[in-house]
Order: sequence, then structure tokens, then C-alpha cells
Amino acid sequence: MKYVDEFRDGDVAAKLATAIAREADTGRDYAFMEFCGGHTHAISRYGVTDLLPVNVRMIHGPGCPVCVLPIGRIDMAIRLVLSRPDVILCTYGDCLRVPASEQLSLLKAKARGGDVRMVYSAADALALASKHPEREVVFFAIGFETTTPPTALVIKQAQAIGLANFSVICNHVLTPSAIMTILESPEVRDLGTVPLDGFIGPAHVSTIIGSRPYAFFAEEYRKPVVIAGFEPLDVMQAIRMLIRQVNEGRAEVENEFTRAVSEDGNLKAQALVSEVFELRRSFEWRGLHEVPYSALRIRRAFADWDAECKFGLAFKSVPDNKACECGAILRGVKTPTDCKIFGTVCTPENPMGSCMVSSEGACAAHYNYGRFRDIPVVAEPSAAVS
Amino acid sequence: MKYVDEFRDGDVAAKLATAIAREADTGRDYAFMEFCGGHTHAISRYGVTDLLPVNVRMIHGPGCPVCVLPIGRIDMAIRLVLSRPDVILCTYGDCLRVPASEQLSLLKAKARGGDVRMVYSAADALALASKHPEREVVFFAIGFETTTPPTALVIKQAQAIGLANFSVICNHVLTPSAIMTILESPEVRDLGTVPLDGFIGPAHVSTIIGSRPYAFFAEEYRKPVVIAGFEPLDVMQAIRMLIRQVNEGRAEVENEFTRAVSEDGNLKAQALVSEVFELRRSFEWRGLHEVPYSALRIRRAFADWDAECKFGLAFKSVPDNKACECGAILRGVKTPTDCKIFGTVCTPENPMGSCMVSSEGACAAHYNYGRFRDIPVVAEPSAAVS
Amino acid sequence: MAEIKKGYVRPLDLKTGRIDMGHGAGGKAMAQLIDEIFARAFANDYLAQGDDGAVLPAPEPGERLVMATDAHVVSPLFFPGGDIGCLSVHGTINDVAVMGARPLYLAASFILEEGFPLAELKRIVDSMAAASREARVPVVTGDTKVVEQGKGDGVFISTTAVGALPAGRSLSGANAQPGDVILVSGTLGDHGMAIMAQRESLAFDSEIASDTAALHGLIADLLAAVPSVRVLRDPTRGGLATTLNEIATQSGVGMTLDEKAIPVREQVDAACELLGLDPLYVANEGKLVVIVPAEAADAALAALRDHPLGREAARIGEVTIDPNCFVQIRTGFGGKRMVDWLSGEQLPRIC
Amino acid sequence: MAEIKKGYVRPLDLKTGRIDMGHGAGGKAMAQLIDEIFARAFANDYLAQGDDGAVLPAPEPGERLVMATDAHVVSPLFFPGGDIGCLSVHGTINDVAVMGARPLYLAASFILEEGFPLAELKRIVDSMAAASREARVPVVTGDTKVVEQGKGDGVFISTTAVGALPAGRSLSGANAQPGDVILVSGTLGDHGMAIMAQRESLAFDSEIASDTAALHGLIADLLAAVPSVRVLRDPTRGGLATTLNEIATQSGVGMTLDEKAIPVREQVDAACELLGLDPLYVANEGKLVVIVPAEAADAALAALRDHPLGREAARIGEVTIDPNCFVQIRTGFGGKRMVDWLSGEQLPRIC
Amino acid sequence: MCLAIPARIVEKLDGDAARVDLGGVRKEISLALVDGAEVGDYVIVHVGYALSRLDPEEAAKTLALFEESGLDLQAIAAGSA
Amino acid sequence: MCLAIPARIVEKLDGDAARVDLGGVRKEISLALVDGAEVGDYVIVHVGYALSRLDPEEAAKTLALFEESGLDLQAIAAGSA
Ligand code: SF4
Ligand code: SF4
Ligand SMILES: [Mg+2]
Ligand SMILES: [Mg+2]
Ligand SMILES: [Mg+2]
Ligand SMILES: [Mg+2]
Ligand SMILES: [Mg+2]
Ligand SMILES: [Mg+2]
Ligand SMILES: [Mg+2]
Ligand SMILES: [Mg+2]
Ligand SMILES: [Mg+2]
Ligand SMILES: [Mg+2]
Repeated sequence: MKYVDEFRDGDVAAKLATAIAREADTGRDYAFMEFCGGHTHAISRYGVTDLLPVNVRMIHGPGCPVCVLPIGRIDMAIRLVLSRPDVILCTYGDCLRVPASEQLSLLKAKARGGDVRMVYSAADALALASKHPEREVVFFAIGFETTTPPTALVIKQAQAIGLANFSVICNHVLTPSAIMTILESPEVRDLGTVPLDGFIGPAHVSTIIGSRPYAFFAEEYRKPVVIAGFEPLDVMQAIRMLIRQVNEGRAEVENEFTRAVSEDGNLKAQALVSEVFELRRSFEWRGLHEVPYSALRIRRAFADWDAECKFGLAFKSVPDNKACECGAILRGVKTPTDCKIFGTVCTPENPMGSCMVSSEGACAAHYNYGRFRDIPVVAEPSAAVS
Repeated sequence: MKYVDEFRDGDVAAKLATAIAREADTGRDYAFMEFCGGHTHAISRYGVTDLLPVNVRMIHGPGCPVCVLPIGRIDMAIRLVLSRPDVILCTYGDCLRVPASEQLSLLKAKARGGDVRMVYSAADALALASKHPEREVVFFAIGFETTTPPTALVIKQAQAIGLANFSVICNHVLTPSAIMTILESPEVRDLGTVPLDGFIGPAHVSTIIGSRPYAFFAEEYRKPVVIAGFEPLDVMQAIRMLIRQVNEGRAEVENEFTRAVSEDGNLKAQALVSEVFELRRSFEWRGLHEVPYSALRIRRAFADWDAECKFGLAFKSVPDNKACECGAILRGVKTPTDCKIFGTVCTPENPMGSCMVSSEGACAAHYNYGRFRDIPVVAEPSAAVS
Repeated sequence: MAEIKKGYVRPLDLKTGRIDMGHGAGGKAMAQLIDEIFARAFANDYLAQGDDGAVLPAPEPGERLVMATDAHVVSPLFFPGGDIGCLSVHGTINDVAVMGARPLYLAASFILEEGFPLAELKRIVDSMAAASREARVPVVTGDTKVVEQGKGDGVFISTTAVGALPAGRSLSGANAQPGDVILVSGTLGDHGMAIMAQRESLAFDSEIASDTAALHGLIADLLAAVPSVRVLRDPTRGGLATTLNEIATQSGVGMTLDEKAIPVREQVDAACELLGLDPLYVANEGKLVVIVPAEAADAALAALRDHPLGREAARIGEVTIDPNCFVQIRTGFGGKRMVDWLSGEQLPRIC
Repeated sequence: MAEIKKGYVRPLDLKTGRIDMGHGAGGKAMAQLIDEIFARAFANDYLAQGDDGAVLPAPEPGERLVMATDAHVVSPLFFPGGDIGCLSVHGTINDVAVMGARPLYLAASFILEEGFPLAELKRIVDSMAAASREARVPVVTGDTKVVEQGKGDGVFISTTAVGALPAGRSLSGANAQPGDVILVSGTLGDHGMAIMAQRESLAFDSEIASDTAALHGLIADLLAAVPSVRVLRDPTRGGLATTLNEIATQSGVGMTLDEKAIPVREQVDAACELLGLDPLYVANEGKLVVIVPAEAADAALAALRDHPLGREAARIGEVTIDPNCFVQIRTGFGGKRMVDWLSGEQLPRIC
Repeated sequence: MCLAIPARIVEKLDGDAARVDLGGVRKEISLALVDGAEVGDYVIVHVGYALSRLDPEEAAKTLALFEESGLDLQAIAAGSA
Repeated sequence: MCLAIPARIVEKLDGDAARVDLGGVRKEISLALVDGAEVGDYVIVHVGYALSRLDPEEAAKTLALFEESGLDLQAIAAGSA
């Protein structure tokens, strides 16, 4: 696969690893947050950690739309689909297993008779509504700026063709507000308990919003930002670029992912999004609580396709499982193994928190790919890689 | 089972058989038509034929609602249920296998996705409509005077509770018109090819209409009528009573079934039926063609519950399978074995005509119970009954 | 199954939990389901091997194998006298036993519908395990699949039994000979009527209970007493009428039955009257049709009656010469008629 | 089945006919269905006995029995490279074959949904019969049930295979030992991806075809060349990852794989990228996992590659000492990570 | 046609409903079409509705009529026919 | 987050639709969010939509940057670091 395989090359990785090891100052520690779950996944999936010096520590950020989706939003969708047999609730595969109240999830609501369907694309949800005029098709939309434009598009299309039985529960959230929240958190800003030397900036979010929005963070908070692709070599290169900025005392926005990200981003998509959506005053993020101006809602002009209006859905905030440390983990304050129920009560089979759901969640990534590191290996007859 | 077992007693049957044999004039033949399939069934099921003298011949009449239901009526129901997914078509088990056009039946329409359901009672159809307000429940009602009052009742109930999603396809037919048609047929009246010395009159139909309506036939056509129960001893006793009338030159209406049938019948049921239904000018009977004033339709006042009005259903007459002799058999002109395809192409598995469907149909009764008589038995080591 | 080291710490929620698609996906959720419901209930050394197939002792030297399979799709899943679990054990054991074989092992495959309550699944599997223990025929291997809601009906269970047939024994539906006597081990129609009584559209109250039972004990006693038995069969779907027609056709013989001699419980008879059905066509799940040479008929009847499952055994007819393979019956009324194969489905009738 | 004397003269309408409830009621309609579709396709002497169970020659003296069962519920029923018919033959034969046994007999039970086209049923049964003939494992007994529309999904097929295990041979998932070498017989994920490509909600075009195949020939060759093989298994549901975790747990060992060595077709890899899936968790229906002592690894690889079904066989890793029974992988990138059991269902993801 | 069977009313229920017994089997039916049926009465039941009451005296008379044949036989034996 | 993958446009279809190829697998996607994408171009595909075009020159430059490490290594080897 062109433009994929080249960015996963093990030989190049070895060279980059050597370069990073050389450039990193052994006299200090580096702590970088990869904002995106995509980077978290790449690090775990390809074993990037094994290629980094011990003094370079990666902190997983809140950039996983599944992980930050609050319980109350899923509850809302479950209530709707279980109370109205005429509703087909469709959503991306990622959302189906997110734990909600009463030990339910959309998958379990389906097992209880709710007509919940997985779609690959927002367009499939729209097609379903055309195909079933006698049903109410509700698209449960999640995602950051990357996933928002397709949702905007299908809402516009539904309006254009007058498709009255289609509507959207909009859960789209905004990256910059989340980054700001972390930078404003006491642990980062005042207590210093979360040392944060820089960010790896989003790959695909940035294809839409461009690199410009990050300039504020670099300037205002003096944190270097490197926008990077989601392939493992991209991640390593970004780490190298961050180390250089730190070493050189710079705090700039650099773009490693120039093959797909420009300064301006995708203006067409941006225009579409602002036509259909407007800022919510505030929105709950799992782990980050209410974050002001951090999410989108459907504009008045499209209210007929806003499931929250159409069905009078009310959001009710629900506290996380008491033992769950997702919040602290999403803010970089804790790591999965700090959670008392990690790997015992909370597993991908029975996730207690949302970080255990998506393979981009910090807990799931560590459980699925990394938990062998937590246990001393007794012996191993065959040589592992050095 | 009280009032059942006593009327199936083999010892009494043997005595009655002797009495009949004694009373029948060996110098002549007796041909009686049992109008009802119920009698046909009893004769075949209990082997009554074995207990009758050879000169007493029973002719099976058209008194089986399934057998006389024309193809076009079933086609109408099939078209409705296959074209409208919102329709639940319910009917009695008997109707499900009646062959219609294009090798379909309601059972096969069900296999093609039509929502066809069997009910035990008209009340179950009504209950289904209450339970599924989002569906259209259509009750395909068949039957003679016996089965009509329950249909009238549920239509009245639907009106009383304003149940808008319930309606009825009314196929209810009238016994006297059918008897008249047979008596007026050229074979009976002019050609004399069907010698008819008397009728066994309906059992359960008469519980509703009483014995009075048969007086006309006895007087006008000089045919004795004996109303009889559906148990085998009732049938034998009725035969004995008919033989006596013939021997004595009488043509009267006699009632063997006095335990359940009065002269007036069930006046309450009659009133209900005339409140809800009115005579159709004409109705097609399988085998008898159009028979004037032989069926009921739902009165104007109940048109909202008349599926024929509600869904604009149109009846289209469809000729029977060319080889099928059902018509002649129902008129007593032929017997099942006169049909070229009896037992080969036409079997209960793949009925070509409706007489092969209900176990009360002349062809099915002969196929299921009697066809061993058509084949010379080679040998039999154990003694059969004498 | 092997003891799967738990990557799950929370036990299945057997109170309110339900089957979801993950339980059939082959991963941990399935392993847990198998571990906590199936393996626990069926517990035996063969199943505990935990491999794709079970390794089993072969039959004794000289013995042949007998193999039979049945899919079980009964609705409702629970009915008076049993449930789909024990039924699925009895039904297949009986098919092996009527060949004269000792049933040895059972394989079971489950098709579960998404949303099915785990509590009900456990009840079914426990009932199945109890039936298997009582019959001393272990469930040695199994499989579980999950289908989406609306693509199944709660639970379907297919079972396959393997048995060992002693040298020299030959029972087959093709063995009936004119002059032979036909016996049944008890009353007819109980199972089918117990099921029909539960159908919403027919519902009636009765004390009719399914006769579901494993017949290999009864058969062992019978064959020990009367080795000359020619045909054994369990008259399941299609009832006695269809089973006898099958045998008549296989053997190229006729039969004549005596209606008065055929044992039918009063309530079964009454329910048949209500619905317009014939008990001879109603399914049985714990009854045996036995065809023996006339001279062995009394001994066979005595052997059947000596066993708890054969107390109401009866002699119901004889095998005749008939190239048309017709089954006929002398009615209680004194006439004669045919008893044909079941045609289509047994549907309640109004006329 | 016995030759049932036809009470029906008109053959089944194999063009436009459909399954109705009567086809499962046990009477004449069912007899005709079995006669004209099943018996005709599977034709063999055992099935022709026509009794409730098939009487079969037992294994050779000294041999043990192996029994395995699987329910098959695939959707769509027809897919590139196969259909539910041949799949249901291969899937169960393979479970017997991976135990080192010669598959001898198959039992098949069908659950048909009312309304299912007879033409499709015939295609499926014919495919099943062809697979059974090719594998030389006859379908010796069967059963057919019909469920109402909306209570099934076209056709479900449960098959059970019985095989004979030669004296002294012992293959089990519990046999892996540290130092052993892990091989696979070819590319991974073909079956699962061929199915997913057909799903309406995911639809993509590719040349990916299911690898469904009976593996007993390949296994016979392998075992003849390398009798010291310790474990064989077909990595079906849950894919290679889950199968290896099962074996690791059963044997109480760890494993380390080499990602670069694991054969995956480019299109399977690409489809996984598109959907956010991992080929190690995708199902196979004609692949073999082989665990052999290190010294026999080359001979085993050669034996696999000599067979048409093993041309792309590869050595993918080693067995390690690990009380946690973790399966780890050296990524192509140069790092290391775990390969865990499949959790839940494989769902396409957007993030 | 018109399968119907005599059953005994064992309990009157709400509205026109009643429970009948037939050989130990109980079923809920409707009495809406007959007046005056009480517990203990036999009614002829068709598709879940009672069509008429069964008159026990008439039933006894009919059964007696069947036996007439026996009486006649005796008469024959006595040479009086 | 935001699983997306570069794929090559192999055919433009009606409206905004196009067929893309990824390692031999073809899928219909929408080009409604990007302007000017033509057959032969690589686009970044997310949930069935192209989000942006991929710039081949920039990709080559990035790959070259990765290799810088190699150059530096040589420099080190030459004792110049
Ligand atoms: S392990 Fe589970 S409960 Fe603990 S922080 Fe992670 S998601 Fe929350
Ligand atoms: S045998 Fe069939 S075709 Fe012939 S008259 Fe009877 S019903 Fe009609
Ligand atoms: Mg069987
Ligand atoms: Mg059976
Ligand atoms: Mg059987
Ligand atoms: Mg299996
Ligand atoms: Mg269902
Ligand atoms: Mg298996
Ligand atoms: Mg298998
Ligand atoms: Mg297997
Ligand atoms: Mg069977
Ligand atoms: Mg379906």
C-alpha cells in the first residue's frame, strides 16, 4: 500500500531510533503528550515504545472520540431506541461497546431488542432512511473535526431531498478546546505534576482545520507542537522534532504531515461545517467534565434533522464508575496501571470506563498490546529483539 | 367425553347396522346426500360405509366451506397480503392450504413473506388488531351459518371500541341456497343422472338456523330431510330415518339432533347476523358457479370494517384446473375416482382442487381414509372385521 | 474444554445478562460463556480435553457404530414435562437406541439468538446436562454460534449421538414381516399436545405433559428379553401414523391396526377433538413402536410393561401382506379405513 | 434414507418453489424434500439404510474415536470461494483432522427458514455433497427442521464428524512446549474478509476468496513426514490470534511471533486497513496452525509446502516459557507487543 | 363442516366469557351467542363460541332411539315382525 | 483517532462519487469534501469520504527527512558530531 508501507519501515525505524537516542539529552527527561488516539494506537500497535530512550515518556491525551463521549449521551441514545420501536439508531462500530448506565451499551441495547445498526459511513445512515420511509432513522454522530464534515454533508442532503425520517444526534467535539483544557488544568499549569514538554498534534483533524489553530498553544503556553501522521515513522519523526525544539528552546508549530496537512486545512469542509453546525456553550467530556465551547450542535435552520429537538431528548450527566481513573488518564495525570481495577474488573470484555473501549483508548491500548510489560518475564528461550 | 363417546359406540353401531340392513328394501337402491362435510368426515373416519348395506349409497354434498371457496377469493387475500407489508392476514387453519392461482395458497404466500397467521377464533383476530395498532389486521372469514355469528360479533365489537385497524373479508355462505342449487341442477331435476332419495341435513348449521328452513325442500321437491349430529351413530340413525321415510313414501323434515337443534334455531345469533350482514345478489361457489343470494356481505353501516371496501379489493373469477372434477363431485354427479388426476397429480400434498384440501372434502376423505378400497387386496393373513 | 485461564474476572451476569454477538465471535466472551455455562454443566473428561474434537474410546471389538443427528427447534422452549434441553438429549439418544445400539457419546451445537437471556440458557443447559447424566451419555464436544436478533428463535440445539451396535444385532425399519405384531410402549400424542397447549393462538389448560424420555434403558430390557425384535422406532414428528407408514414402505408390507387398542390419554383425545386433530399424527418423544414376530409378542409386551417407561404398553395391530404398503385401521366404531402419511402440517381446523 | 414409495407424483418445483412449514412436519412433504434434494445429492449406502440412525463400520482395532461438531450460520450463504454447504463439510472435517484422526463419517442437520427458495437449497446441498465426495467423507445421516419466517436466516447447517485416531497418536492444544516452532499453512484472514466484503454495510470490491477447504489430506501428508508434530489447529473464528492464545493457555506456555513472517495477502491487508481490523483476528476456514519441535520445523514446513493447500506455509514464531501464557509479537517495525484473545466481536472502526 | 363439540361450563368469567371442560381439558370460550347458559350446562362449542345449549333429555331420548334397533331385533327373534 | 488511509482514485463516478484503490481493494467513496481530485490522485479517506489530497512531493520530502538520521550517523562515524 503506497504511502502506508513506506511509513512503517522497520529499517528506517531503527535509524530514527538511533537518531532520537543521540539527540535526546541524557541529562533530562522528556514528556510529550500525543493528543490523538491514532498516535496512541500506532505507538502501542507497532511497539514504538521499544524504540524510544527511557528518558522520553509519552503521555496519552484525550484525542479519542469514543473515550471522551460521556455516559449521558449514550444513555440518551439507548433510551430513544428502546422506547421507540420505530427508530433505527445507526452509528459507527466504535460506539457500540461504550459502557453506559445500568450495565448497558448500544450493543446490549440491541440485544434487548433495540434496532441498533452499525454503519461504515454517514452516507449509509442516510441511505437507510431513504430505504425505510416507515421508520425513523437516527444517526448517532461522534468524532472530532475529521468526522464532522461528512455529518454536515448528510444533514444538508437530507434537507435538500426533504427526507423527513432522518435525524442526527450530534456529539461532535473540537480538538483545540480539549488541548486548552489540558493546558489549563492545575496539574499542568500550577502543580506541575504533569510535566508536559510538548504535543504531537493531530493528523487527520489537521487535514480539515489546518495547522494554524495550534499556533496559539505554542505561543501562549510555550509548548512546542508537531503535527504528525498516524504511521509509526511519523510518530517517531515527530518525537525527534519535539526533542529538537525542546533542546533548542523553541516552542513552535511544526508540521511533519505536510503530505496531507496545509496551514489552512480544508476550507470547503470548514465552510460546510459552519453552515450546518454552531458552537455549544458547553459540553461534557468524559474525564474533562464540562468544557466550554468544545462541541457542536446543529443550527436552527436544520432543526428538523436534529434528533435532540425532534424527539425532545434530554441529556442527563451521569458520574463515571467511582473506581475509574479515565478522567485522570485522559488529562495525563495517571496511567492505566494506576487504576485499581485495570485488567481485573475492567477489561475490554467488560469495560468500566471508555478508555477500555476503543483500541485507541489508553487503557485498551495498554491492555491489548502492552500489559506484558507490567509483569516480569520469567524466562524466554528464544531471543527477543534487542 | 360426555355426549361424544356415547355417540361413537361400536356395539350400538353394530345393532344399528343390523336394523338398517333389515329395514332397507333389498329390491331397490337408496341414494342419500349428506350435505355437510362433517357427515362426510364422520362416514370416512369411522368407516360407516362398512356398516351400510350395499344398496345404500351416500353422495357427498357441497357442505364444506373450504371446498366451495372459489380461487378468486383466495387470490384476493393473497394479493392483499403480498402487496401490503402492513397487513396481517389471519384466518382459520382450514384456509391455509386451499390452492389458488399461480400454484399459491395462503401458506405459500406466507412462505413468500406475507404475514399470514392462523387463528383459532375470530376473537383472536380482533385481539391481534388491538395488540398491533401499527398494523392492519384483516380477518379472512369463511364458513356457513355456524361460523357467521362469531364474525358478526367481532365486527360489532370492533365498531364499539372504534378499532380502526381491523377489517374482515367476508366469505360467509348460506346452506339453503346450496341445497336448492343441487335440487335445481339438471342432473337431479331433469336428467335424473343423480338419483337423490333424501338429504342428511346439517348439524351445527341447524343449531343456528333451526330445522324450519328445510321444510321448503321437503315440500317443494318431495325429498325427505333428516337433520343429524356429526357423530357416526347420528349419521347411521339419520340414514335409518331416511330409509323409513322413503319406504313409507314420506318427505318430511325430521330432526335426529334434537339435543342441540330446535325448530327456530338460535334467534340471538340470527339477529346479530342480520344486523351486520346482508345478502349478496350472487356469489361464486366452487363447483356450483354463481349462486344467487347464496352469501353474505357486510352492511354499509359497518363498511369501515369491510376489507373489500377498505382496501378496494376486487374479485376476479378464476376457472378451476381443467382436469379437476370438484364441481361435478360437489353436485353429486361424480365421485373422486372419476377424476383422472385423483391420487396422482392431485393429492393432499399438492391439491389441484379444493375437495382435496379439507379432510371434509370428498376427494381428501376418500384419499386419506378410503382409497385402499379402490385396489384389490392381495392377501391378508390376519382377519379383518366382518 | 480446557480450563481457560480467565482474562475475565467478573462472572457472567446470570440474572439479567443476555446473549450478544460477542458471545459467538470466538474470543474471550465466548470462552467465558462456554466455561461458565456449558463446561460447568456438562463436566466430563472428554469435554475437558478442550480440543477441537474429543478423543474417545472406540466401541468393543466386533461392534459397529451407529450415528444419528437431530436439530431441535421447539417453541416454546419450556413446556410441561420438559424443555428443549432435555428433549435434545432424548431425541438423539433414542434414534441411536432404536437401532439396537448402546448410545455412547453426544455432540451438541447451539445456535443462540442475540438477546436471549443467560438465565434461560443456563436453565436449558442444566436440564440438558441432567438428562445426559441420567442417561449416562456424556456431551463430549460442542459448538456455539450467535445469530442476530430476528434471525433465530431463542435457542436451536442440534445433537448428534454415536452408539455401539453389538455384533449380530440388526434392527431396521425394513425388517417387518407379514404376521408380525405391532406394539407401542405407551400413550400417544402427549408431547405434541403438551406443546400445542402452550401456543398462544390455541391456548388451553390441561395436565398434558410431554413424554420426553431416553428410551435406551427400556430398549435394553426389551432386547434382553426378546432378542427376536425386528423393528424399533420412536414415533416423533408425524406421529404413529407416519412412523408406521415409513416402516410399511421400507419393509414392503401392509399393516392393520386396532383403533380401540391404541392407548391415548383422555385429555389428549379431548384436545384433539377441540382442535380437529388426530392423535395418531401427533408427535411423541418418549414412545417406542415395536414390531416382533407374533410368537414373541406376549413376551415383548411383558418386557415393556416391566419398565417404568412401558407400563402402558399395548398391542395395537399386525403386519399384513400388501404391495401397496397401506396402513389400515379397524375403527372403534366397527368400520375400516386407511391411516395415511401426515400430509403437510397438522393444522387446527374448524371444519 | 429408504426409497420412499411416492405418494407424490409431481416432483418438487426446484425453480420457483419455496420451503414451507409442511416440509418440516415429518410427513410426505418432508419425505419428498429429503428424497429429491438430500438423498439424491448425498447418495451413499449408509444414508440409504433409511433408518433413524446409520449403522457404520467401526474404526480399525486399536484406534480411538474422534468426534467434533459445528453449527454453521454464515451470512451471506454464498460467497466468493464457497458457500455454507461446502463450508459445513470442511469446518467439521477439519476439527477431526486436526486431532490427527481420519475423518470417516458426517451427520448433517438442517434448520431451514420458511420461504427459503428450493433452488438455493439445492445449490447448497449439491455443494455440500461435492465437498463430501471430494473429501471422501460421506454424509451418513441427517435431519431437517423448518422454522417460521423471521425465526431463522435461510439455512443453518450443523454437522458432526466422526473419525478414527490411530493408536499412539496424540495431538492436543495442551502439547506445546517451550522451544517448539509455530508454522501456518498459508495466508491468513481470507475467509473472514471474503465474507465481510459481501456485507451490505461494508461492501468493497476485491478478489479475496474464502480459503474454505478440507485439511485432512494436508494433515495426513504432514504427519507421515513428521510424526513428532505436537499441535494442529485450524484458526477459524477469532483468527490466528485467538487460536494461539487458546493453545498457549492449554499448554501453559507463551509464544513469540514474528509479524513480518506471517503471510497475509495484500488485499486482505488493505481491506483490514480500510475497516480498522487486524488480520490476525480474521477467520480462516482452510488453514492450519502447526506446532512442532524445533528440530522438525524444516521438515514440517517442507511437507506443508509440498501439498497444494500448503504452498504458502511459513514459520511464524516460537513457543516460550511464560506462566502468564502471553502471546507476543515482534512487529515489523521493530517493537514488541502482545497479541491478545479477540475481545467481543470484530467491529469495523472509525478511530 | 363446522367442527363443534359439546363441553361443560365449569366457570363463568368476566363479560360473556366462560371456562368449559372437555375430557379434563379446559378452555376459555365466549357465551355471547347463547342466553341463559349456566355452570354445569353443556354447550356446543365452535371456534371458541358456544352456539347452543345441549339438552340432556333430548340426548338421552336419541340414545334410546338408537337402541330401538335392539328392541326390534327382539321382536324379530320373537317372530312378530 | 480518525482512522483514515491514503487511496488512489481509479475512476470518477456520478456526482461526487469515485472509486478508489487500496492494495487491490476497491471501494466507492465520496469526493464531496475535496475540490479538484482527479483519477490517479491519492486522497486521505475517512468514513467513506476523501478529506484531502495527498501531496506526493511532500511525502517524498518527509521520507527523505527520515533518512536524515542516516546522514547524521555517517557524520558521527566521521567524528564530526
Ligand atoms: S482501567 Fe477501566 S476503569 Fe480503570 S481507568 Fe481505564 S477504563 Fe477506567
Ligand atoms: S382429485 Fe383433485 S382435481 Fe380431482 S376432483 Fe378431486 S380435488 Fe379436483
Ligand atoms: Mg435423527
Ligand atoms: Mg430423533
Ligand atoms: Mg426417530
Ligand atoms: Mg466449533
Ligand atoms: Mg425471534
Ligand atoms: Mg467444532
Ligand atoms: Mg470447526
Ligand atoms: Mg477448529
Ligand atoms: Mg430426525
Ligand atoms: Mg430473516
